[in-house]
Amino acid sequence: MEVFKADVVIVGAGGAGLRAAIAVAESDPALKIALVSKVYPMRSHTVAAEGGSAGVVQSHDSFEHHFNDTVSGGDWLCEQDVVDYFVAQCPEEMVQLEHWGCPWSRKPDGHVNVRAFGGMKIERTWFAADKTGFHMLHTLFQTSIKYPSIKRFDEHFCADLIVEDGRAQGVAVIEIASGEFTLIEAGAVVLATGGAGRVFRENTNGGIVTGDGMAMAYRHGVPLRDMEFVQYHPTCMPGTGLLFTEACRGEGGFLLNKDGYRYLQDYGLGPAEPEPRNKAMELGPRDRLSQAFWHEQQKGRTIEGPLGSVVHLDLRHLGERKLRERLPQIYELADEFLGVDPALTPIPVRPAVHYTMGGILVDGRCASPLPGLYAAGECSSVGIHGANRLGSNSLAELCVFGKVAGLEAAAFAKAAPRSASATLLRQAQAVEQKTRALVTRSDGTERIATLRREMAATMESGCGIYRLADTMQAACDKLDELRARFRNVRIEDKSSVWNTNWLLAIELGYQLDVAQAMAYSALNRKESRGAHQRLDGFEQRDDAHFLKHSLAHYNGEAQPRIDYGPVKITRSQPAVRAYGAAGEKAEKEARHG
Amino acid sequence: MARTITMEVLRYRPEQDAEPVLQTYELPFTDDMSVLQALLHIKDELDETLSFRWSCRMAICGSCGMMINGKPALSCKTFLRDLYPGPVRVEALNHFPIERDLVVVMEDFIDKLERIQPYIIPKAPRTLAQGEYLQTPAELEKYEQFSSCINCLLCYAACPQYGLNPDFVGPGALALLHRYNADSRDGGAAQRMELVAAEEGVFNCTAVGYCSEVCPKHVDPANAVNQNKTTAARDYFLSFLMPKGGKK
Amino acid sequence: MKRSNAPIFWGLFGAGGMLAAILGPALVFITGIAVPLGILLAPDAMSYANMMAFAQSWIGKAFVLAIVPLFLWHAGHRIFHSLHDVGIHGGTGARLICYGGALLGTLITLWALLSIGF
Amino acid sequence: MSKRRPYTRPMAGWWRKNPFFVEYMIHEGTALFVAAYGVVLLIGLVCLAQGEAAWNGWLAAMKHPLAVIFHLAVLAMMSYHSWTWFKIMPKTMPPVVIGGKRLAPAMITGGGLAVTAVASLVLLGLAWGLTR
Ligand SMILES: Cc1cc2nc3c(=O)[nH]c(=O)nc-3n(C[C@H](O)[C@H](O)[C@H](O)COP(=O)(O)OP(=O)(O)OC[C@H]3O[C@@H](n4cnc5c(N)ncnc54)[C@H](O)[C@@H]3O)c2cc1C
Ligand code: SF4
Ligand code: F3S
Ligand code: FES
Repeated sequence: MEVFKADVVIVGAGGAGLRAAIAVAESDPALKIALVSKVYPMRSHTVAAEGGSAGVVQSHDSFEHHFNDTVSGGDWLCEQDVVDYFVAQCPEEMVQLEHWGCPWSRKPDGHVNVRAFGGMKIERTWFAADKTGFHMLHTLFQTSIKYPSIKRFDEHFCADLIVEDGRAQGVAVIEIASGEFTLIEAGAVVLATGGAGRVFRENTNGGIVTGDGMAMAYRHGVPLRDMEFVQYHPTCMPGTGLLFTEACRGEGGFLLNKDGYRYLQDYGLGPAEPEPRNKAMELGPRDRLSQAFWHEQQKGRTIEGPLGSVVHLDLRHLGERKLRERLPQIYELADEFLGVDPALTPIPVRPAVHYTMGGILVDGRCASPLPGLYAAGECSSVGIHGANRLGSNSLAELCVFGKVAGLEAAAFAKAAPRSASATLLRQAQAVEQKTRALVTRSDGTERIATLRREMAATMESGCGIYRLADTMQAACDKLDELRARFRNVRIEDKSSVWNTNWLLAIELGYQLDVAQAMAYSALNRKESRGAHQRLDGFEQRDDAHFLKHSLAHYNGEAQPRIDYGPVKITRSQPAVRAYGAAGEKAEKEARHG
Repeated sequence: MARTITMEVLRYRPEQDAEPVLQTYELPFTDDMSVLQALLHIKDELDETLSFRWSCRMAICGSCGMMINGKPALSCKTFLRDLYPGPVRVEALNHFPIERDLVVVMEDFIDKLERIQPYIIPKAPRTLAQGEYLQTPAELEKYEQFSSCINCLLCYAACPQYGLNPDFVGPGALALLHRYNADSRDGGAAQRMELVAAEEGVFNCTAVGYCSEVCPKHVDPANAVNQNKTTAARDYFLSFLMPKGGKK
Repeated sequence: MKRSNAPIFWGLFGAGGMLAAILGPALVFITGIAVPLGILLAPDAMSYANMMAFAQSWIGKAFVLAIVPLFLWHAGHRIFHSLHDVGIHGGTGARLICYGGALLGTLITLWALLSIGF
Repeated sequence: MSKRRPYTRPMAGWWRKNPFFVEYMIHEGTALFVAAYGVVLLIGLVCLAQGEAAWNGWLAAMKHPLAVIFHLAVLAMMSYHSWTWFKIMPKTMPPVVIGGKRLAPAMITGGGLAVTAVASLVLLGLAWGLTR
């Protein structure tokens, strides 16, 4: 087995991983960085983000506003001290990206432009047309090329962490092109492997978003926090789940039911006005909008299509010119994938799974409870999203906490003692053996595609927009069964070169573990909060019992153990989450009272 | 009755095939199916051993480029309805060595990307405290189109000059090089000129133009390459007028 | 990295291509069709006297010097690349024929224009 | 030991496999006609330098039916060269911005063809006027 000795190894080269790598490289050029990614960095799913990234810039805006929007948006399940740090760092990180070349959209005077986004009181979403994630990712990737100390392992699949002497000390990776293993030794490991949306059926995520890092950390005893909170995005393409960005609504798009009625006004988000108003109607938060869809569907007011019920995203009144300028990619998506010209016809949309709020438990400095292991980005739970993430906070998170994770890992790596290489190698060889056994065994009978399909259908029915104890229980039982069946999986492809059959099997193993953590965390949260909404007697938020983070602990072949951790409240006490006119009223009262 | 469509996929498994061979699959056809979805169907239901790259499904990650009926295209935004009744032939991207099945070796491109210095070399350095550089929408427009390259390599598969001479830096990387040169914040054009004007640089291009024809993101790489011929030529002749350090 | 000397040839190619694109068709029509067939233009339009007068004038000399060599350079460069395109990477041989031919043509043009006198 | 064994496909006959490339080869092929025409003019020039008899010989040769047919072919290819030259032009030049708007490719191609048309008329007019 080949061995590469690094100071810091970063798994994942999406926005978070790249930002971390650059932070390490800038902090000390002598540190050797290994940057591992199962796809070429620019293929990472950050590339798909459309709408924008948050950062306070306008003079009538403030960190306090951004803080309040984030904490209330997260239904008070946020670590408020971490949110404070986050909102204060966002603008600087956005400017940093600007200096690195990110083509932010501009105002006529040359300053960066910002747009409105769901749940945000004031426009503070930086954007690069409707390809913000794409531009951020390419900017970060291309900038990372400047640093010779970053050694990339592109198309290398991380099979496991190497934990020795109670510390994360490296990773074992598979070179996809050859199927050969490499041990990367390091003083610290950063996980930046992204979300896990693919455990659901209809989702906005790329094929690679399979929760690998979450599962790896989890299997090594690091709890997964708040996994029951999975965000549905209200405006996705039926069937494929592809996303129509929230910016469609930020620019003034309407959501209409089958009667052409802006139904959101019936769900506490009104009044309906022709111009977009922040935190009202179509610019309400995603959980509320997805829930409203569900209710409309129950009332039979959605439009029935071949790929499920839909409502209409109406952009016609914006006109072709504005659409082409502000939402060019959306225009093309609708046109090419659906054959719908959004300037002439409303786009059929429905909610789909979009984002995993929970993730690897880390503190405000991105350190997990396992010494030497750090996490950043969607795979982590640093505590800023709570029970529901606000759009555009995630891209900003990648930069703010990618940097923190990199710096902290670098500092840790410098100080940490290293175990003997031979010990680490022995571990890596054990990983290799175990991973290869998936392929070499000949007695498996379970098909990967079948297991995956059953898992996704289970998650959709058990952990959807609204949840019930019995369907959640059924989902938990089914996932137990699927995990058992997975141990009997069959891999047809026995070759070494680019064996995606093998990699898909490993990913499925990761996904099943993550799905199980989600389902059990959901079942145990007996209240409704943010993206976790129940209809079985627990319709209300229950701060007395559940103003706390859930923690899922890995338990081998058995079910995960769920317990709870405290939520850091500094100055914002839980209150009613109100939007639209009601929200404004509540805010006024709070200010005067 | 459910309709079906035939796909002919170029297979190459280095551990068992001496050279690529076509394999035929018959699968159910629906109106909304992309070529990528068809391949995923094959992989899930018919043949687990077929390998190909994909991820985003929405024409932005650049993974899924392949030859579809002889033309370079993104499989996730090529729809079977436009190719019905088929058969549809799918092959690995031209001009790159095939690693396996539809997967090509793309290290050469990555290597070129690294050589074009694809990052801002500041004209006037600025600290974070000074805030953002000012850039008007008109200045943004000068390079924006070239910055939307998704590195899908379709243009390389389209460019015969790259096929004939793999040393040629090629359309995609040169478009990105031009993207930085054309950015009002950047002052690195002179530094990048060495590669533009080198033997592996822009003059390999004979203005075939097919690169821009197939580009799924309207980058127009042919334009970037050819604009730089003019710049390189100017620089070349100026270097005679001002022999030492004449580069400006 | 070795600097390419292509700008010289590419420049000549471009200039010749532009001239051929703008003036080529009309020239071919005049010299190859209209005058020989006596349509549109006087049959003696290209009489010895006329042409000598033209070739002895500065303007005429400049015109000829632009057209003939640049057409040859344009064509030579294109043909050189086309040979490469169809898989004949003649290297020095192809270079000699294509660019050597154009150079020879240029020299002959100069010689002819000089010997025609002023 | 790595089992990688990348396979490189041959390029032979590439230009026959795609209509776009066939067209490319044809427009590149116009160079043969430009070259031939350049040589015809060159020979004429040499004849002119050699005196009246040689020149008249050249003129006579130009009247030969085969010469005329050949020139018709050259005219066709030369015109095709013009068309393709201007068709590619938008791809080869820096964007032209007029009044804050980028000039459309069709305008550039059209502009080139218009220049050609005007130049052709001027050339014909001069030839007509000067030899009257
Ligand atoms: C369609 C869409 C639109 C969005 N729009 C917005 C928006 O407008 N604003 C906003 O703030 N957020 C948005 N988001 C959310 C945001 O884009 C993501 O949360 C964020 O990009 C995740 O970045 P990341 O760096 O954590 O992970 P990713 O970008 O997903 O990167 C993960 C990396 O980990 C690597 N990796 C994973 N597993 C392994 C393994 N086993 N071995 C090796 N490498 C591995 C991958 O190769 C990849 O490089 C959007 C998300 C989606 C899906
Ligand atoms: S220039 Fe276009 S075709 Fe070429 S890699 Fe970029 S996006 Fe793809
Ligand atoms: S196809 Fe190739 S030859 Fe030039 S115009 Fe495009 S790079
Ligand atoms: S799958 Fe991402 S571009 Fe096609």
